[in-house]
This record gives sequence, C-alpha cells and structure tokens, in this order.
Amino acid sequence: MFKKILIANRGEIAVRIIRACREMGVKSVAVYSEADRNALHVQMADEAVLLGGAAPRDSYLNADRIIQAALDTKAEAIHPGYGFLSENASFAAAVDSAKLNFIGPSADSIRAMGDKAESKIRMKAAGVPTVPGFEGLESADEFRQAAQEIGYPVLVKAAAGGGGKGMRVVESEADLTESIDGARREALNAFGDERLLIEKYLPNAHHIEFQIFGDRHGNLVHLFERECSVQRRHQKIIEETPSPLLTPELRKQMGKAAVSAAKAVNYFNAGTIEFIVDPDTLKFYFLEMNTRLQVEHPLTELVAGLDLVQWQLHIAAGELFPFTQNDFRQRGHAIECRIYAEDPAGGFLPSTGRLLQFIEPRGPGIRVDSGFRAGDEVTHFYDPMLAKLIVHAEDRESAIRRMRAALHEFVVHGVTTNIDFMQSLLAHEDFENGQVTTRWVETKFGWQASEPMMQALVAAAVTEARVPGSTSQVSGETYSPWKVASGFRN
Amino acid sequence: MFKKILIANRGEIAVRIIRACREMGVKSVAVYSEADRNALHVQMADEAVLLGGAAPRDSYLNADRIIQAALDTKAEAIHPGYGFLSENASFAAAVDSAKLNFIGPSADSIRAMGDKAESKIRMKAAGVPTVPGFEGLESADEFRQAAQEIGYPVLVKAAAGGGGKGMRVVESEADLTESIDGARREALNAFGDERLLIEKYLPNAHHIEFQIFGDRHGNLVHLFERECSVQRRHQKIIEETPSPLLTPELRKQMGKAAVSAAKAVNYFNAGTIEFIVDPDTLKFYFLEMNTRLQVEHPLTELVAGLDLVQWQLHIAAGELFPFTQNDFRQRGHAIECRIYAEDPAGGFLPSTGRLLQFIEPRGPGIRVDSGFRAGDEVTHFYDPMLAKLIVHAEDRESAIRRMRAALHEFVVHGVTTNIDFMQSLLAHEDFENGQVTTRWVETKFGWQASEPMMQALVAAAVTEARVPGSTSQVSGETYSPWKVASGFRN
Amino acid sequence: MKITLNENTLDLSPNGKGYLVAIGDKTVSVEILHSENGRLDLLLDGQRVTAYVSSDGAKRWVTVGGQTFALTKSTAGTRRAQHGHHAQDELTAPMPGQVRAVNVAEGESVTKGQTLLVLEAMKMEIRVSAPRDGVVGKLLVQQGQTVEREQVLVEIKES
Amino acid sequence: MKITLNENTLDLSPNGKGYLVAIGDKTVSVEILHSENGRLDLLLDGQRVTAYVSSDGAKRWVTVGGQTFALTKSTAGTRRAQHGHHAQDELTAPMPGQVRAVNVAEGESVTKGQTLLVLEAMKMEIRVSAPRDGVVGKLLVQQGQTVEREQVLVEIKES
Repeated sequence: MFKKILIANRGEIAVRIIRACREMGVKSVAVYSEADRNALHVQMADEAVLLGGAAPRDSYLNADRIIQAALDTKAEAIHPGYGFLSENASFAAAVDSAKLNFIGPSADSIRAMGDKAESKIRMKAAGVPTVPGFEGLESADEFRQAAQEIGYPVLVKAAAGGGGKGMRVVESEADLTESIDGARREALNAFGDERLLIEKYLPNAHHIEFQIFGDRHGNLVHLFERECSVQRRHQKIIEETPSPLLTPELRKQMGKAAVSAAKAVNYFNAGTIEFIVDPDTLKFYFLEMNTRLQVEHPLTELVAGLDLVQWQLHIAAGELFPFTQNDFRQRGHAIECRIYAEDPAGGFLPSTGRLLQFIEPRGPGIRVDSGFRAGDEVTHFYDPMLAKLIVHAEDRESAIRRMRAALHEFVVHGVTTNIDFMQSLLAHEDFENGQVTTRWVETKFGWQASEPMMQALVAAAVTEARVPGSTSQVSGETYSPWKVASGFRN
Repeated sequence: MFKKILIANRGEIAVRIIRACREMGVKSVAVYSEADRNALHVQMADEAVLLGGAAPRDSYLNADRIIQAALDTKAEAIHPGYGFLSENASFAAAVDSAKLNFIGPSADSIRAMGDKAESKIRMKAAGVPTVPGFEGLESADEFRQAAQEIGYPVLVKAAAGGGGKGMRVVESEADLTESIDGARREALNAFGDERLLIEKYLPNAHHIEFQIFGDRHGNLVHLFERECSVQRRHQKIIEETPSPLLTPELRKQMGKAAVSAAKAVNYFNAGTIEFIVDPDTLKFYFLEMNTRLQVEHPLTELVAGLDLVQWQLHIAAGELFPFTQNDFRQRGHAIECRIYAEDPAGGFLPSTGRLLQFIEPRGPGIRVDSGFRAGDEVTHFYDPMLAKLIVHAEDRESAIRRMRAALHEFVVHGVTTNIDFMQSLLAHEDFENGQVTTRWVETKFGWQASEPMMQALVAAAVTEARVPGSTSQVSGETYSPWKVASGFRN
Repeated sequence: MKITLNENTLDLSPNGKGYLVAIGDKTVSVEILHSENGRLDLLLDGQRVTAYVSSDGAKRWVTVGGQTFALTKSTAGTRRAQHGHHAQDELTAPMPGQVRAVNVAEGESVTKGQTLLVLEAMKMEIRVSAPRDGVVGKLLVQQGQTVEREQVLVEIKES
Repeated sequence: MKITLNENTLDLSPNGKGYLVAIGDKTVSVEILHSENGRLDLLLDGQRVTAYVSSDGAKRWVTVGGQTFALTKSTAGTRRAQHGHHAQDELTAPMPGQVRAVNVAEGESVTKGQTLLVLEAMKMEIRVSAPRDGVVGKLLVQQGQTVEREQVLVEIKES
C-alpha cells in the first residue's frame, strides 16, 4: 500500500478520500485554492499545498502544478476524485509519466470512454445496446438531416461532455441551430472541444447506472445499479438503489452488458456504466461511462457492503480484487439526496454566502458526506453541492421515511438550499411509486416555496426583541474561545 | 401501529426511540426530570411531560407518575428503554393493568428471568448449559460445602441482582463468610432481597451474548452474537460482533441454546441471552437474560441489517415477525465504544460539568447514538455515558481502524472522558488478537494519561495571549443569535 | 415593539413571562424556555416549539418544524422602494460569476426575451434576457468581468 | 508574556506574523492561520496544526491530534498556593450556582467534614465541607449570591 497520496480535489469528496486514507494508515496531501485556505479538507489532510487562485483553471484544473505538488511532497499516487481532472486522459497520462500512480483506470480507458462519439462506436461493436443517433457530424445541414431521420425530440450533446454541460434537448427544427450553437459554446468553454453528437431523445426515460469495479489482473464485477432519474437541468439530485424499475431478470441483463462495456475498454478500478431505460418497453441503452468514482458511490457502499474508496487504493497499488460476482448481494435500500446551495423556486440558481448554521442530521442509517462546517463560505467558484445526505434502511418505504426524517433535522442558514424542495419531492406519489423519469422535475413537479409559518415569524421576532441594536453587535464582535463559558457554543 | 407512544427514559436511548417513532409516523411523548428540562430528548419529542426532581426515584423510576403521563397524553404504549424501569416486572404489569401496551416482553417473562436463581433452574430444565453451582442455600455451612464441591475461586451473587451489585469473587475459604455477608448486605440495599447463589468463577472468560427477537405468535430467532468481554467494574465498555472467539459451529450451538432459553420463558420482543465462554475449552454457560433492548443493540442492527427498535414497536402492536432464522446472515464487522464522562486515570470516577465542545465524528460507517449537544450539562444524577460510538466495516481489522479514526475526531471539552483510554485499548495487541477477557482491563491493561503535548500547550497559550482579560469578558457576555455573522458559530 | 418580516408585521408586548405577539388579527403568547447556540426553545400558546435562528444583514434565517425560511426585516423605506413602478429596469446578476458574453450595445433596441448578456458561474451558462421591449440604457459590465450577486449589469429603458 | 499551564511555563513574544514561544529550552514559532468556533488552525514551525480550545474557570481544554488535555492555568499566586505547604485552604465552587445557605461565620471553629456552605446549581444542592479541622478565615460570599465555577468561597485557617 502507498505511504502517502495526494488528493487532487476539494469539498466532500476530498474529505471522503482523506477519511479512507486515515483508516488505512496512508498519509494524505490536500491541495487547495486561495478560496479554500480554511476548508475542511485542508484541515483534515496531513499536509496541504496551495495551488493558486480561486478559479479552477488556476488551481484544481492546473495539472502541472498538482503533479509538481505530488512530487514535492513525495506522494506516490494521486486520487482525482470526481469532476475537475478526474476524467482527463492527458492528466492521467501525465501522472504516469511523472512515475506517479493514478488512482483510477488507465489513460487509454479514460480516452476511449471520454469521447462520447468514440465510446458509442465501441459499445456498438461490443454488442452493448446504444441510443439511435449519429456521431461525427459538422454542418448545420448534416445535423438537420440527422434529426429528421431520428425524429424529434432529439438530444445534442458534447462528445467530450459530462454533467449536463453542452447538452440541449431540441423539440423541433426551429430550435435546432441555436441549440447547436449554444451547446457548442458551452462544450468549448467547459471541455475545450466543440464536437457534438445527436441522438434520439427519450423524454420519459429512467436513468439507471451500474457500478463497475475491477483490478489490473482481469477481475471485474458489477456492484448492482443506481437509479438516478430524479434530475434537474440534466443533473442528478436524488439517487437510490435498488431501482424500483428493475426486475431481477433485467438487472442481470444490464449487469452483464455493463461488464461487457467495461471489458471492451480493458477497464480497471471504479467506473460507472450509465444506461437509459424506457419504462414502457424496459429496453435499455448505453448512455456513457464515467471513468471515475461517482458522486453517488455511497449508495453502492451501503447496499453492496464494500468501501469503494479504500478498494480504489488497493487496486491502484496493484492488489487483487478478491471477489467474484456471486460474492455480492444487495441488502436493504439506500437513497441519496444532494443538498445544494441553490434556490429551487428561482430556477435552481446557485446561492452563495456564509454558512451561519450547518447542523447535519444524525441517527441510525444516516450518513452525511459533507465538506462544510458552520462558518464556511460557499463561493461561486465551485459546484454548489453542500453535502450528500444518504440513508440506508431495510426497504424502500423505510428508506424514504428515514430520508424525510433526516431532511427534517438538517438546518442550513446563510444560503438557500433545496432541503424543503427535497421534502416535497419525496412526499410526491410519483416518487413513492417509483415513476419519476429524467424530465419529471421540470415538466411535472410544480413546486413552490411555502409562506413563512407563523411560528417562524414569531421566533425571529422574539429573537429580534431580545437583541436590541443587533446590527451593531454583529460587527463589533471578535473571536474568543474563552467566551464559551458564558453559554455560547464555541 | 400505535399513533402515539411514551418513552420512559432519557439520554441517547430516548433519542434513539424518538427517531424510530418519527420515521414510523408515531407521535412521541418524552418524560423528563427537572435536571433534563433542556435535554435533547425533550426537544425532539412531540410532547414532553415533567415527572419531578432530578433524582431518579422522583422522576424516571416513578412508575405511577409515568403511567399517569401516558394516560394524560393519550399514548397507547410505553417504551421503557434500558435501565430504570425496563426490567421491572411490576411496572410491566402495571402498564398492562392501565390498558396500555408495554413495548417489551410479558411481565411473566421478565419475572422469570429477573431472578437469577429461578432462571438458572429453568435453564437447566430447558437443557441450556449453566455454570456449575447452587441456588437456594442459606446457612454459612451450606455455602462452605457448596464452595468446596465447586472448587475455588467461586462467585457469590444476588439472586435479584444486576450491574455487578451484590457480587463477590471468593478466592479461598478464608474469605467466604465475609464475602457472603457483604454480598447479602449489598443485595438487600440494592434490591431489597438478600438471597444469593454460588457458582464456579471463571477468571478468564469471554462474555458473549445473543440477541433474541420474536413476536407474540411464536416466531423467534436469534440475531447472532455480541462479544462484550471488554469491561471495567463488571460493566461493558467495548462490544463487537462477530466475536473473534466463535467458530461457525460454536455460533450455531450457542444460537440454538439462546433460542431454547428464550422459548423456555415464552419470550417475545427483543431480549438478550448472556453467556460466559471459557476460551480454553470453548465451553459456554448461560449467565442471565436481559429482558429488554440492550445498550449495544446497534451492533446487531448493522451486522444483521434490521432496525430493532422499529421492530419492537411492530411486535408490541401485535404484528408478525415475518423472518425465519435462515433469512439472516452477518455482514461485515461492527464495534461499539461507550464514551463515558469519567476519568480512567482516576478509577473511572464519573466526571460532571458543562459540555463546552461536543464534536461527534462522522464519515462512512460511523454511527453516533448520543443524547448530548455542546452546552448541555452532565450531572451526577444519571449514568455518565455521553454517547455510543459505533462503526461498521468490511472486517474486524477495518472496523478497528475505522473506530480509531473516529475516536481521533471526537472532541469533548468540559468533562473528562475515556476517549484517549479507548484509543490505547484498541491499539493493544491483546485486543487486536481478540484475547481480551472480562477482567483484562483491571488485571492486565495498565493505562496512564499522556503528558500534554507541546502543541496543546502552545495552542492554549496562544489563545490566552489573544484574549487578554478573558475572565472579565466571560461574565459580561449575553446570548445573541445575531452575533453569528461575526464569525462565531451559533 | 413592531417588527416587519417579509411584509408581516408583528407587534410584541412583554407580558411578564415572555411576550404577547399580535400578527394580523391573531395574538399568541410566547414564553422563552431556553436559548442556546442559535437555538430557541419556545412555548407558543402552551405548545413547545424549537426554532433555529440566524441573522445576516437584513435577512433572518429561521428553521421551524424542519422548514427553513429566509425572512427579510424591512424598514418603512426599503419596502416602498421595492413596490414602486419604474420606467427603467435594472437587470442584476442572479448570482456571482463572470460575464461570458455581452450581446448588445448601449442605445440598441431590444425585444422581450432577447438575450442581452451571458454569465458563467460554476461552469453553468446563465442568460440575462430583456424583461420587455425597450432600449439598452447604461451597460455597466464588460466581457470577462467578475460580478457580485445583485450587481447591476445593464439598464433597459422605454423606447 | 508568560503563561503557566500544568507547571509548564510558556513565554510568548509577538514576532509580526504570530509569536515565538519558548517552552523549557525549546523555541517554536507560531502563526495563526484561522480561528473560528473554538477551533484554531496554526502553523507551528511551518507545520499545520488544528487545535480545539475551550475555557472553564482556570481550566483550559485543548484537543490536538485526537488527544484531549485539561490544562490548569496558574498565576504566580495560585501556583505558589498549590505547591507550598499552607496553613490555609481556599475552598472554591465546584460548579457555577447560587449560595443557598451559609452555615458559619468568620472566626468560627469548624471540624473536618462539617458543612460550611450549601450551593445550589440546576436544582441540585452541593455541600461545601471543611477539609480538616480549623477556623473560618475570610468568608467571601453571602446567601443568595451567584458564584462562578472555581470562585473562592471561604478560607479555612489552622486553628
């Protein structure tokens, strides 16, 4: 096992990886931007290296600087987390060249799967079902013709894309050109690559993905599915496992396809094969592969009983993955809610500010993966996800109830969050019945923020009355840990 | 299912039960003493009833007052938690008489198992192995003869006993009479019953217990073992499951014996059969049955995959327990450390005070069952357990590492705790090798508190230097939630 | 004592144990049982209520019963400003970020829904569109510039 | 500036960025990177250290590297008092509370174990008893008075 690794990420996933290191007796090196000087991951790591300015390109996307930091601190390996450089094949290759270990798949696997056009061609060859569509088109005319052939609605998406960026649903020919231009611009900004592909858009599809895990020695299994159909703006907000849609038979077929897909690119370490599934026909199609640890990996950890991050380190260190497919079975039901600093009543626009209170729920079967504490600043530079709230219970109904009780206990002040929105969503009968598809939030779920409860108004007013001239007190205060004896939490 | 229940307890177990109620949509009624006005369980419950003064006899042991509170609030059932009235057969009977539901076994089962002499006779009849010994002796002569027959060392213990009271280890005949007199006196004071039994004392035994769970309709299973050999003053401080001592064959035998023992008293709901096991011969002996939910029940929940508290409510409401023995298997390894406000360097004497900081560890596989928050007062009226820190991981080695990482993150200021002591204990090779027996802490484990680290001294001194005249600031402070914007956690 | 929060005016009068609070045509009695760490335990007409409260400028964050509300404390002045009708709209940044594109110039006529500027924040594009037909007044930002939340970006005048 | 904690004397001198701290024959440089919520992020001879600190009377609670220490801050006077052999004991309040009863007067002879004062805290009575036979010296509190933890209540002198 490595003695020391560098974590090329921030926030909850950096914290998650540092915890794994601590348990394994591996020293951790954090990297950080100027905006993250006081962040939790910086505090928790054994060492921390400043990368540069707050903007990602000056810090968490600065591959050279990160590799240099690993060399300077004598780290033996780099864990990329998710996002940032995690699916950047050149970065993985550069890590190799620097005689460091990349905690993930090979640069070749990333390259093969990173390009949505190339990967789709490969998957077809491997016999994995894909969505009808075209790759490699350039002119507006070609796109128009392709769209006509496929039939509207169509989806245009960046060949180099991910995370909903550079992606547009086009309902009719009138919107095609502007959508293509927009997707291209977003793709260029986000990935430095403007190529797009076009395919049939399935408006009522389920998004179901399979966790893949394997070693460098040819052992490869799937660790069951995750249902990720609850999305806004093409981004997952609630995930769960098992999927309420899958039958044991379909699970087996999709698992087999997922393993074939991963084997087609000689995959090792953790990866995810995303499928879309038509709930009417139960046909499934390969969507893309995420060649890294997934945000929602905790669901699999809970239901399959494996610590994926710790195994990632073992695999990267060349160890054998000692399990076979039959060693795994799903136990219980897990749900994840992504708690975002955003305003669901205002188009899900991100909300920034200082976390005045941040009280995480706790209790049996509740896991919170978070990178924030009260007092931390939520800035516009990075993803607005504050925490992942994950529950595990005996069955789906108990898990939903547990999640609702947990959301009830989560207190975040200082930024607007989607907690109340999540509460309503979980109470909706479509969610209860497992009938949510990827566009459901935008097309079916009408949500409005509640009017302030009388109790809330009274609580605020009473506090105000007890603290006359509160404004001036606020600014005049200085830090003192000794004041705790007075009744202040410190 | 019940619409509303009353929880006749306090602290972490009351909070644990309230959480179960919330998830099940059952309203909860807390009861509290004057010392617990601002306690977490009072805040979390839907209603709360003041019982009386801080002393347990005025509040949590006041059966009449508690039953009246249940009637007044229209609660349909009473959950006794553990300790206090949980194993009091008269209380269970009084609850029945008041046409309320007791969330636990029948009063008859409690009575049968509460008397150590009677239960031992019943167990022998049911074919459950018991420790060689005698019940019902009275004269000094009878005891002397019995001790000779059994062979020294022997144990004398109160028939009505529990928690180490009225219990004496006798090494030789010279000490016998004095020990018997002492045990009798203690038993009379503690339980109002001076009957003693005498049995073989096994100095190097493991304490291993089996979780029993069943319904009123004759379904009864065991949910595997918990190894509870790490004790101080006859009280468990660390528990784990699976036991490092058990072989699959022995587990099967003991599980079967546990089920027989429970069936012999027509047991339903949650209960625990305690055994002692001789590590040299692997022979096991029935010790006693705890006819209630156990402190260490979370271990079983994690490894067997069942929410015991929620099932307790289902069973009490008359529902079927729909599982059979073959539905359960152990997954992974779980360890619990009981975090006590006590001074391990000072004979484990309880420590009281105000919790100036109380930062619970978090992360994958970590569960904290706690009834305290920063700012709460730890008083001498109740058990000094602050929290149960429980971890679940893939195997024993990973679980130990996870526990050590979690203890490392636990910050408690204001009372002395056993956290550092636990850290050293977990690092000891005897614990690593699973060789700790019930007297190990007192006879083999020499522990001393560390001298303050230079870093700690510097941190305190620097803080002092930054807060000149801190004493005067302390007294002038008043509460203001508005101050949070200044950098104070609020 | 009168306090206005999100257009609800509450009138508090001390009554020995706590306050009588009048809201609209209702009156409730409030007793403060305990307050600590930004948490208030109240007795509200005899019912126990736990609330979490924080302050941030004019904003009051309150969590009760699992729901969080961001309330704005108003003074007479600011409330009037919010409700007036203007011949000029100031378009502000809905979130902090960077100006990715400026598609219009001062004096240009624009139609309702037309994209005026594109902001980028957290790698997301946000379009700032004309709320109605009009003419671009002052253009207060340029491409590449970093903007704060609620910073005025561009003015739209009546044409 | 000198601070004594558990018999270790630390001498702090500001050096622009933070302090130079001398302990025994060692000197370390300390820079304060951040402090919030009773948590300090320090740079200690270039090494990042996170410490949690709280205060409770003369006690300083510090957690560093997963270990917690309860340190006692001494002043020259009290230190001498702790280490010297004295004909006088100062009895302090074991917890904050209110003086419920004062059973003795200055100059009165008392015997070991005799209750001198009764404190009440959170509805709890705490008896303050004579640690040995002696005479009441200064009586520093009176009935009804609120006292802080470790506040000196009464002195017992040799008779």
